[in-house]
Amino acid sequence: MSAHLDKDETPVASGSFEPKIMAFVCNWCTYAGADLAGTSRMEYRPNVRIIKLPCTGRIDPLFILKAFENGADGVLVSGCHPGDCHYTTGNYHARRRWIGFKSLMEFAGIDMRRLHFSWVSASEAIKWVDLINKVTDEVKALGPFMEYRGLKETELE
Amino acid sequence: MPRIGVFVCQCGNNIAATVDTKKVAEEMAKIPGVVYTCDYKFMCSSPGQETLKQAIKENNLDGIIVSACSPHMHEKTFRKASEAAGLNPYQCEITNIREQCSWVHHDKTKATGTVKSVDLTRMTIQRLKKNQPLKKIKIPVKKKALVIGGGIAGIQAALDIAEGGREVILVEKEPSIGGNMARLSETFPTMDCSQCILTPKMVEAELNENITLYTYSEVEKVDGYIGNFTVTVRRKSKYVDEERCTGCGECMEKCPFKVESAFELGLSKRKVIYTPFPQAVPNIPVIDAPNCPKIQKDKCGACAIVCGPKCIDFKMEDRLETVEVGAIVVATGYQLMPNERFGEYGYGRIKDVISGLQFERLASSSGPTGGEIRRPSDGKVPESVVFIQCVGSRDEKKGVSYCSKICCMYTAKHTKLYSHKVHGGQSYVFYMDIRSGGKRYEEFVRGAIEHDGAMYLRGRVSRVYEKNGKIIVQGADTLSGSQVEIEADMVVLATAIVSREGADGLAQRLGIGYDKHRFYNEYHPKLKPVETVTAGIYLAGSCMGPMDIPDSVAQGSAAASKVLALFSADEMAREPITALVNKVTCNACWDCLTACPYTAIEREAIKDRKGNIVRWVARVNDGVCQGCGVCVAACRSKSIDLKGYTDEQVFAAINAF
Amino acid sequence: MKITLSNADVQSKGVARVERLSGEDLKKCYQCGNCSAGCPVSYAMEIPPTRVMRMLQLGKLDEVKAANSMWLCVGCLQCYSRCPKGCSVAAVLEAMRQDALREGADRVEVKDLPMPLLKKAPQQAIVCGFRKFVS
Amino acid sequence: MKISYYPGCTLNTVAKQFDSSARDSALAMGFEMAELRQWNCCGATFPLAPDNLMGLSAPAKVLSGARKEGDTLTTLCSVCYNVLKRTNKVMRDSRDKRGVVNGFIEEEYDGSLDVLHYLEVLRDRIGFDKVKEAVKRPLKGIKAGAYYGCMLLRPFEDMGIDNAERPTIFEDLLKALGAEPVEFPNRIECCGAHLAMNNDEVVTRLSGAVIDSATGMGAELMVTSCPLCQYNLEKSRGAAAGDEVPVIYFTQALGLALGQDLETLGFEKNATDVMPLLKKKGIV
Repeated sequence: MSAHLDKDETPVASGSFEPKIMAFVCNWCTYAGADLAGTSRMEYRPNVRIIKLPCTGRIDPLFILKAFENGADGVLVSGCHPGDCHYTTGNYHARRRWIGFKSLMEFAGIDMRRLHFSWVSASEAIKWVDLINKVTDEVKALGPFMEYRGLKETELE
Repeated sequence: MPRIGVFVCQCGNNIAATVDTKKVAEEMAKIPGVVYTCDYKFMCSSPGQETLKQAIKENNLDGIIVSACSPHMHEKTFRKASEAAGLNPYQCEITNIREQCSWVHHDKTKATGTVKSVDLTRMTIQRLKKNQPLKKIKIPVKKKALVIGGGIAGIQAALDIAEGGREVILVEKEPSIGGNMARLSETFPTMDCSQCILTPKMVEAELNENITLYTYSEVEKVDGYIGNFTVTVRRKSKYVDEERCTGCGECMEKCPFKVESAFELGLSKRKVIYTPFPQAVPNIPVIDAPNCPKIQKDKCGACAIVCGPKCIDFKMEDRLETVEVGAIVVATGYQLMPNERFGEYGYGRIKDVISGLQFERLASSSGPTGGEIRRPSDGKVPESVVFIQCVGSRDEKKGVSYCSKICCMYTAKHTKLYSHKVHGGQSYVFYMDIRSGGKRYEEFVRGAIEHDGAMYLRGRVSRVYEKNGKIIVQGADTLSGSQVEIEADMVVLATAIVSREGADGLAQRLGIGYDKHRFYNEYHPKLKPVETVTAGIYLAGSCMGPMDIPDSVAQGSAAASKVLALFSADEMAREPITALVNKVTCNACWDCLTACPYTAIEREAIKDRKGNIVRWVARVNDGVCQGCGVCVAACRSKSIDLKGYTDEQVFAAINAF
Repeated sequence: MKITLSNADVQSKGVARVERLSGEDLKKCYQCGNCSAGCPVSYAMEIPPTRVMRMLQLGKLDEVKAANSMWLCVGCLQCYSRCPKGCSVAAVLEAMRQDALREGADRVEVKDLPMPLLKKAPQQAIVCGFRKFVS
Repeated sequence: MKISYYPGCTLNTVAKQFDSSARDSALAMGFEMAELRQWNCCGATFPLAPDNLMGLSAPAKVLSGARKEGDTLTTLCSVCYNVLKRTNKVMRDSRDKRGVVNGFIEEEYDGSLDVLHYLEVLRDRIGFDKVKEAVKRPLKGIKAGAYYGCMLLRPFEDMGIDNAERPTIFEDLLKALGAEPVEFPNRIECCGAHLAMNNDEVVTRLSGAVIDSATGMGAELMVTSCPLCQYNLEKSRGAAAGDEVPVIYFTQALGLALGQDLETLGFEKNATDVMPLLKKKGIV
């Protein structure tokens, strides 16, 4: 369904691996922070694709697994700083869930260096830029994440 | 098969410089379900919007994507245009290829930008395929407000709402409105007499036909949501028929029993049938039941005998009254921290160690001494008075960590009042810092020092004790680096301001947040200072934290303006991004209920035809839900979804990654 | 009095050591003066308790060490008991005293102590005194 | 009832009367103070600097030994009480420090002992009302100033014997004994403590202020709970406004009221003579 524009090319074979990063961000803080990076004409690595949600509290751990299944080499979750949540406590729920989820991910064999959790406020464009660059470079160093991709294809077949 | 249109915006050169918009449009045309694509210089311009509307109509589109700037910028614009073309506005989605792509990836070959724009747009298309048409939520609004607390903040809020032409119920716990301000003598920095400026407002509140006073009453239960609250108020028995009482005062005159006056903070006594103070509004006495021999032991009854209109009823009972209102203003005010906690200052043991509020009563012309400063122990005029600031404030060990904000000012005022009333008397003030930020505040404090001769000592007092009829104050003056001992006739403690006893209980009934000091939380400390997280409930005054009169009044007016704005339309429209429960699969574990920051989740009983409850499920109250989606992720049985951000929509976007 | 302040003073390692030994965070002190107000020996101290805290905040450890304050503190804990920030000046002074004693700076010479005192005074005074004054 | 008892250094030497009057009074009140079989000095000062764990080893050793003999330990001297009670709290609450100190003393002590001052035993285990019933020779008409000093009360969160600013335990006992307690301002102020060693000026001033403060409120007798307070007050008495106020231990007052022999009470060992007062009041 999503076979477009060099998508099926095996990244390693091309020699210069460019990781794909999926970012789940909240609408109020991090999305606005990323917008600010744009309006300030900052530059960062192009590997990230953002999915906007109202709040990090909306993030279902399955989203992250699905992202890996669909070819993400790294996943980033970012929302408002603790205490600044637009919905008062949504990000606390996200954080609590995250702590439990992390050990499950480790159990599932996912290298925790592929998963990042951060707080980026609407004014922290620089932090957003640094974060994307850092995550991209780290995941790049780890190489492609292939284990879950097979899972998806067999499932589709 | 859906019929989707994709409009790629060049944004002049803003997008086109690094993204090949034509290529993006071409690539999108290949996706099944996409029946129309184009790229255009300025989609948000009038001709751009016309193009969009025309394309929707001509191609019979059932969903559109605009790949342009951030949705925070123009989502509303394009949704409105879609609606004008007959499309459900929630079938219009924005892909952000400017802030997230062209502006942050400066590759002039356009390769990077084009690939990313294609990816992002593709993800949005797949998401759009799962969209459902949504309708704005309309909520009817009852145009009547409830104000809890009849202090100056509550009175102001009630008056402003009433003057805006809306009905208000003002609930006050005590027999009279007026709050703590009614206790004050003069007010800083202008030295107006507090009663002189407050009493007219109290009377105005009583006479305004839009305001109904519920004095001696408390809020017991709050149900419902913005525009539609049902509030149960306990109207405590006054034992006096309010309708018939003329306020002649004969009963109070004849009552033979006296107890300590709470209003006068123990400085004088009042009758058992009483009004808290002479200017009380309403001017209707109440019987203090626990102390009344007639009610307790069926002895006396003098008041009933002398009452002309025969309005005393010893058998009267509390009534519960239910009122329906559209908005609530909470203005429950503050109280002082119990001074007994600071044993070193001798409060409660040494009679002439008093609180700042007690000093207000001594200085007030309607107070127990008629405005003469006399010490409680023997009525002597004190020749030297020591004022101790920060008693409990800024004291994280035995008191509270915060600054009580108003004490610097009222202590300066006290020294002024004292010097005006007692010639030759000397006041001493122990302070840590003087916080006099406010219009004409600093000048006021300097005036106390320079014109009225208050001796300010920078330091704290360690101990206060009695010796030979004098009060010995043992302190330090850190500026000279010495210990200081003062023989005083009276000591006044500027005690910390704390939240009202029971503030937490009321907050729980209202479903609003409070901090660890039980002060109520505003929605946003800067931008939404009088709102709470519960829509339709507003705050005013020192129930939020220590506040002086000007601030409390400003907040009362601010809360009132919020209420009036809410009441300006018959219905309130809200974004339809709310959660929805699948009643078939919900197994009533209530994880959603505990997770929800807004108490938007309710328990709903599923009944059979005979009306027996078969089982329980969760239900989302659209009037309260803010659409954060925390409940969705918390639900283990996957029985809740968030409209506009459904699992299906999100997964579709991920799958298109 | 004039003092010169440098980064080395404000970030003084010596003061950091006192903080470590005493377990007190000197930055917490906001100079309210309650310790000096209630201290029974403050009157005799060359640098009273409040000012001890301030001097240490400024990194002026040597000045405080040279003063008699730490030798006069009886450890009655009135300062701690009433400190709104929960600081113990007594602990800070004890830490400094310990430091001095570890360097061998005895405050009293045992041989100089008068005989009547040794005979009549309670042992606890002597034990306690040795621990506070002798390395 | 038997309660383990830690006398400490001074009670076996210059404060023997404190010890003997307490033991006899205990018997009269129906409990026995069983002196620990083996004990050492507590160090006479609780190390204020929290890193100084060496200072905890001596009191920890005492506690560890006492635990083997029972679950409660009582003391008379306020300083011993302060040191033992605070050390006990450290051993109970801080796992790290417990490990290090136990390593020093080669024991496995966990802080499970109840450390009580004799006053607490009377109040909480016996009851002041029982004490009142047992009084045979009420101290009628004596205005007595109870001097707490520092170590009995502070720091409040560790000691918890009574309100640190407004204690009443001492006055309550004196009331039970038939005396009229005089609450005076300086009852919780320091006497000068160990400065007795090298600074007479400070001690005289502080102790003098304590006596002045008490006699100013009409006290005819001072009652103490610590040999060092006792020493300092007695020594400084002359400096205070020429007063002849006698100073006694609270257990002497207790024993007197319980009707014990004057010899056991050891008034002659005190530096101040209480007898004229007792005679004047018709108590002996």
